[in-house]
Amino acid sequence: MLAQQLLNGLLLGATYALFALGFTLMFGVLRVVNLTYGFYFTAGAFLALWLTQAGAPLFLALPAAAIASGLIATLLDWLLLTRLRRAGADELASLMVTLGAVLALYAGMTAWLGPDIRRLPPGLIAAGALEAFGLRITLAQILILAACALLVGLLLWLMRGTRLGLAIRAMAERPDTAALMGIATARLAALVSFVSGALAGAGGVLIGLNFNAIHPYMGESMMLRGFVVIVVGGLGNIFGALVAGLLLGIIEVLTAGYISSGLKEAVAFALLVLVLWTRPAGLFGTTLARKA
Amino acid sequence: MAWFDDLLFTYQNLAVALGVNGLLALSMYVVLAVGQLSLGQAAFMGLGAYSSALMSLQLGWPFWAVLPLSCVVPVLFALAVGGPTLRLNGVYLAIATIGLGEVLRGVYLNVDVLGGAMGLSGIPEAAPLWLIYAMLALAVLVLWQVGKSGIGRAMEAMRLDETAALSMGVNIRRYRLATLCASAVLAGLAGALSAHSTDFIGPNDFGFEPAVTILSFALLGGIGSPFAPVLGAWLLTLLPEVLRPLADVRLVMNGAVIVVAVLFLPRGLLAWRMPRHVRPGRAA
Amino acid sequence: MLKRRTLAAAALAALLLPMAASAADPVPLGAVEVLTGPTAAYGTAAKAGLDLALEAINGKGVLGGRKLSLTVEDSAGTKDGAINAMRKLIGRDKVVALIGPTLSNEMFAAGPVANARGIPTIGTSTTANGITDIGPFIFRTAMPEADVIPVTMRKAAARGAKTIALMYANDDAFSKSGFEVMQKAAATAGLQIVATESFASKDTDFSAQLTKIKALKPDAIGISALVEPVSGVLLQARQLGFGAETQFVGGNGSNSPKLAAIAGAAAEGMLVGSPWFVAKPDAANQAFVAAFQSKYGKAPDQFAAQAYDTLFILAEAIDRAGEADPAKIRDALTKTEHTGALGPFRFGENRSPAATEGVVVLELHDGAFRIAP
Amino acid sequence: MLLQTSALSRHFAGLVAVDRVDLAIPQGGIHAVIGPNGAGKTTLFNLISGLATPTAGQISFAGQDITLLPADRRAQAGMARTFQNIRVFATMSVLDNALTGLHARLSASLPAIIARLPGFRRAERDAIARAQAALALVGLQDRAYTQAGALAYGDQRRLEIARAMAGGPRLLLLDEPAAGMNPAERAALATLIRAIAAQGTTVLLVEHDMPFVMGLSDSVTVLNFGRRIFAGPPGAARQDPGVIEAYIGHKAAVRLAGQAP
Repeated sequence: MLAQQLLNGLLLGATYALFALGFTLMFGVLRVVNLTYGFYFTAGAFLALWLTQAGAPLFLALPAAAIASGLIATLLDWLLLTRLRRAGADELASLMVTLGAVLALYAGMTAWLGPDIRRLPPGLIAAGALEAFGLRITLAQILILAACALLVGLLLWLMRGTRLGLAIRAMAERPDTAALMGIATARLAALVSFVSGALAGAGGVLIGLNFNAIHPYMGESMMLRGFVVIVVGGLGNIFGALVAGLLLGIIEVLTAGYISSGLKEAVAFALLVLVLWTRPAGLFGTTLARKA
Repeated sequence: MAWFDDLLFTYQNLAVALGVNGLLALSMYVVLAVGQLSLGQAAFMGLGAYSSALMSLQLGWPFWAVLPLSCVVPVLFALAVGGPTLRLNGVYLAIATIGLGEVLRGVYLNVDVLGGAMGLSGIPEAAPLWLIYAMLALAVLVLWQVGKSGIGRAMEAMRLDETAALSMGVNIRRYRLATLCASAVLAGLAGALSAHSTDFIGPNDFGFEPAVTILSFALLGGIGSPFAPVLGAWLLTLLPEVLRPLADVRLVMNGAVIVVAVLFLPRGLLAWRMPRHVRPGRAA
Repeated sequence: MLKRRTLAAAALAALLLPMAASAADPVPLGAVEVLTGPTAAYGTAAKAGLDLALEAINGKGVLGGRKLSLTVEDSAGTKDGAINAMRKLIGRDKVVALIGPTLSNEMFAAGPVANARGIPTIGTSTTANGITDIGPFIFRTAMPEADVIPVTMRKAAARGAKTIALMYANDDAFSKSGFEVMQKAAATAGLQIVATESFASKDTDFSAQLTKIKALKPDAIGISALVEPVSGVLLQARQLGFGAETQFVGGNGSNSPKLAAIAGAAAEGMLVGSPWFVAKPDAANQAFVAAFQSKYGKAPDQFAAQAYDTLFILAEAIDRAGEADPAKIRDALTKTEHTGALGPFRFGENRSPAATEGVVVLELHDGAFRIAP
Repeated sequence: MLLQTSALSRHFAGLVAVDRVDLAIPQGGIHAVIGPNGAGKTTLFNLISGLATPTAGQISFAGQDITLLPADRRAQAGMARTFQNIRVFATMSVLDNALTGLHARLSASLPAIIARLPGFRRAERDAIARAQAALALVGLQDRAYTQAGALAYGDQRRLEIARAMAGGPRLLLLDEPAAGMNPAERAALATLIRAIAAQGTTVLLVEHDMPFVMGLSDSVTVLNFGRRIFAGPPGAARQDPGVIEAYIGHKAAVRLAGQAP
């Protein structure tokens, strides 16, 4: 049973990590607590839903939904945050704008589409499960694990192995200096928004596929865990988000499995607080505080 | 004057909510005023609400005794967790305080005497409206007086530049802990007053979403003076009621109003900053 | 200046003063439902049922031709929202009776307001224990889980189940209360409870709890929660390899067409107790289902059916009371008998449904509920 | 000695920013720490004012060991400082800025503040008078109600000095006070610093501009790569071969690297 529980934890953790990848990128690089992030997750799931209902196969619907979510993210970032960024407003103002926006977006979506839960067309992905050594895993779950690994690898390569990644990291470290060095920060911000939004959209499709429930507030319900993952993993740290996501998933599952399912959240959050008490910048974060 | 009674009846809960949310906004304001993004206000409120409800329901104590004690419990909690928590900054502090709130929510859900998911009901409606507003007025007055003193200057200095404030002799850690305790008092008070005017409290009244709502009160209003967060709280409390005729798009408009307000007034609706001293030769 | 002030005063008065009720005025009724936010699905279903009933009733009117005017206010699923909506309906719209609120949590918060004001209030979907204990003006047409679940549990036992594991959402009053009922009912029906697991309403992952339960190999699993998490549990149970040999048993939350819509084949074979089901063959129900289908283009669910009947019950009580007076309507409600989509109905001693013989045990079969064989 | 450090060191991951520095500043006068960029001057200042903790060594101030004292307590003990990169409280008024400099001297109780008791009023009146005197010292008395962030660059620097002076410190630490100033402003600043010293406050300043320091200071300490390479009167520093090499060598190295100094 322990092996199956660890696998359960790994799968749950992979969904957390998948959700958090774009979030940590957006947060770490653009330095904005962008609460609209959860909406791109919802948007991706709905776009894939419509595409597959129109007959598109999953391997087309997934990237299309991701790209469209990325475009929505870029557009919203431009609409909501360029003005504040230019005015040099503090991060609390952007937090507030995105909070208002996300309230309006979810409510608008519910008013337009109704609050009902929808599901992707049956047969989109083989329903069977692999069984080996007494462990069971479904195709959707394998897809999530694979996508998670692939996206983490891709992002790490992008950030560490390309000139673009260098520019992004420069901007994350010192936005003003990066601008002086001739990096077009506005265009870079748009690009980071796009990548984050696309990651959120892809996450929405895959997680929607796994839990088979697509509804306007699905992104909202991931936000709290998303916060925990990106903070424990260290803001902007892709690898940290992966590890923190997996850890959170495994801790939740093991608490539910071996202590008490009613305490699963309390235990997970108590551990979060303990991590921050002992490592104030998360497990993999370096403190950004600079003095005099 | 039947119509007046009806008016009171119709808006009684709204009137309570305006007062309580005003106190909550001030509870957020005192920590934001020293530059701390501490989001434990909903948790403090929950502690005040639950402890006061238990004192009323289980021990049968009178409300005048319950009210001050309900502020003590959140303060004790603040003192217990403050040390390690207040070393954190920015979003790390925010998420740690949210985490503590979720731990408390887990306690409410799992401890039988706290009612679990059923919450606590039948709490006596012992908090009169005038008391709520008297408390709010008192809180604004105290924060105004303190704001225009050396303490207010030190708080503002901390918010603007902690290093410089430290070099002026401001004991940052003491101020952080003291403001957290002040925040706990105000939120605990709000919790007790709210519990004793709505009959019922449940664990989900004090989770992540209320925490974000309380933050938005202060951010929308601004933090230049204690009037600003109260204004923000009042606007955000009234807005959904004013927009009621819009039916299913009212929450859309609610969000849109916030976006527009912040885009054009990024420093809050009331951006005016109070002076930090009493002008000589003038009355207080 | 003076003139303008007088005008303003007049406008204010018009807004606030109850107009002298004349015989031709419609009878003001109010309903508080969740119409926005994450739980809006329940409230919108109830509102659809109410609107349908309103059209039918206003065809001939009450009290000799007066129409009903029904104001439906949104509670947004929040405690404060429900209280504000209820106070607005009572204080400003001067309603003589109320329907709702949708959720048990909301009723616990808002019910005392109406009760203290002496406005009869009928919950149509509030199944938690203790709802009518709020006070003498609080009624419900929702069949409390305490009446429904024992029937379902007996059915499960009759099908040969000996052991059962229970799962419930521990952060919501309705689910928690349903779970407590399940605990008792399972024991009464002779089922041995081998495990008790909880989760949060918004959870999407239940694998840890299910893996634990699977190792214990219970004959049945009882789930008390709203339909979204129940569907999630079922879907994940199938992923983890639970087959047809495990009998799933649901509470009132599972009694929704959405169960099949979300969980699909994973929900096959689930047992649900219900005071109503869509294919109930009697004429009153068939007429309701047909009317609903033609107005909204989809099949009604239980929440719509209960709301639909409730407005009829209220209309009959108003007729019986003889005038649109809250206290008289309250007394009339206790005596009203009505046969509608739910079958024959009257309130019992504690203002909850009197009879439980209407309860049927349904089984999800080929994507639709049928009477469990 | 008013301020004394012995074998004071500060290491950052692999880098020794301050290396066993001994410093002895007597009561009174103007004293300077100079050295090329990156010599560890600002780190030394942070160690003295308590913003950084030493890896090894001791600091004593007015005969008291303050090595482990936090920065706010050092301020209360009579140490005040300014910053290399200006740190006025931009959205507060000029007067409120100066008043924060008096923080350590005010100790009204909360009830006295809330009830506006006479003791509190007297203390505040007194504080405002002192703050205004400090503003007058730097020539900002007419700008008391201006927002500090709206002041010109040079005025902000002077406001920082006024804020530091408001509390009447025994030791004033100035971190590159002349940075970014034109010759006329420098001359005015030198006059101001002399006036402060004449009032009895000991001044310790960090500069990398040699000429400015040479005409002003009673003693200089020269740092290079975190080490003290000279301590003595300014005249002697100019002749010291080690100092010359540090400066020339540094400039040569900079020129070779093709960067502006």
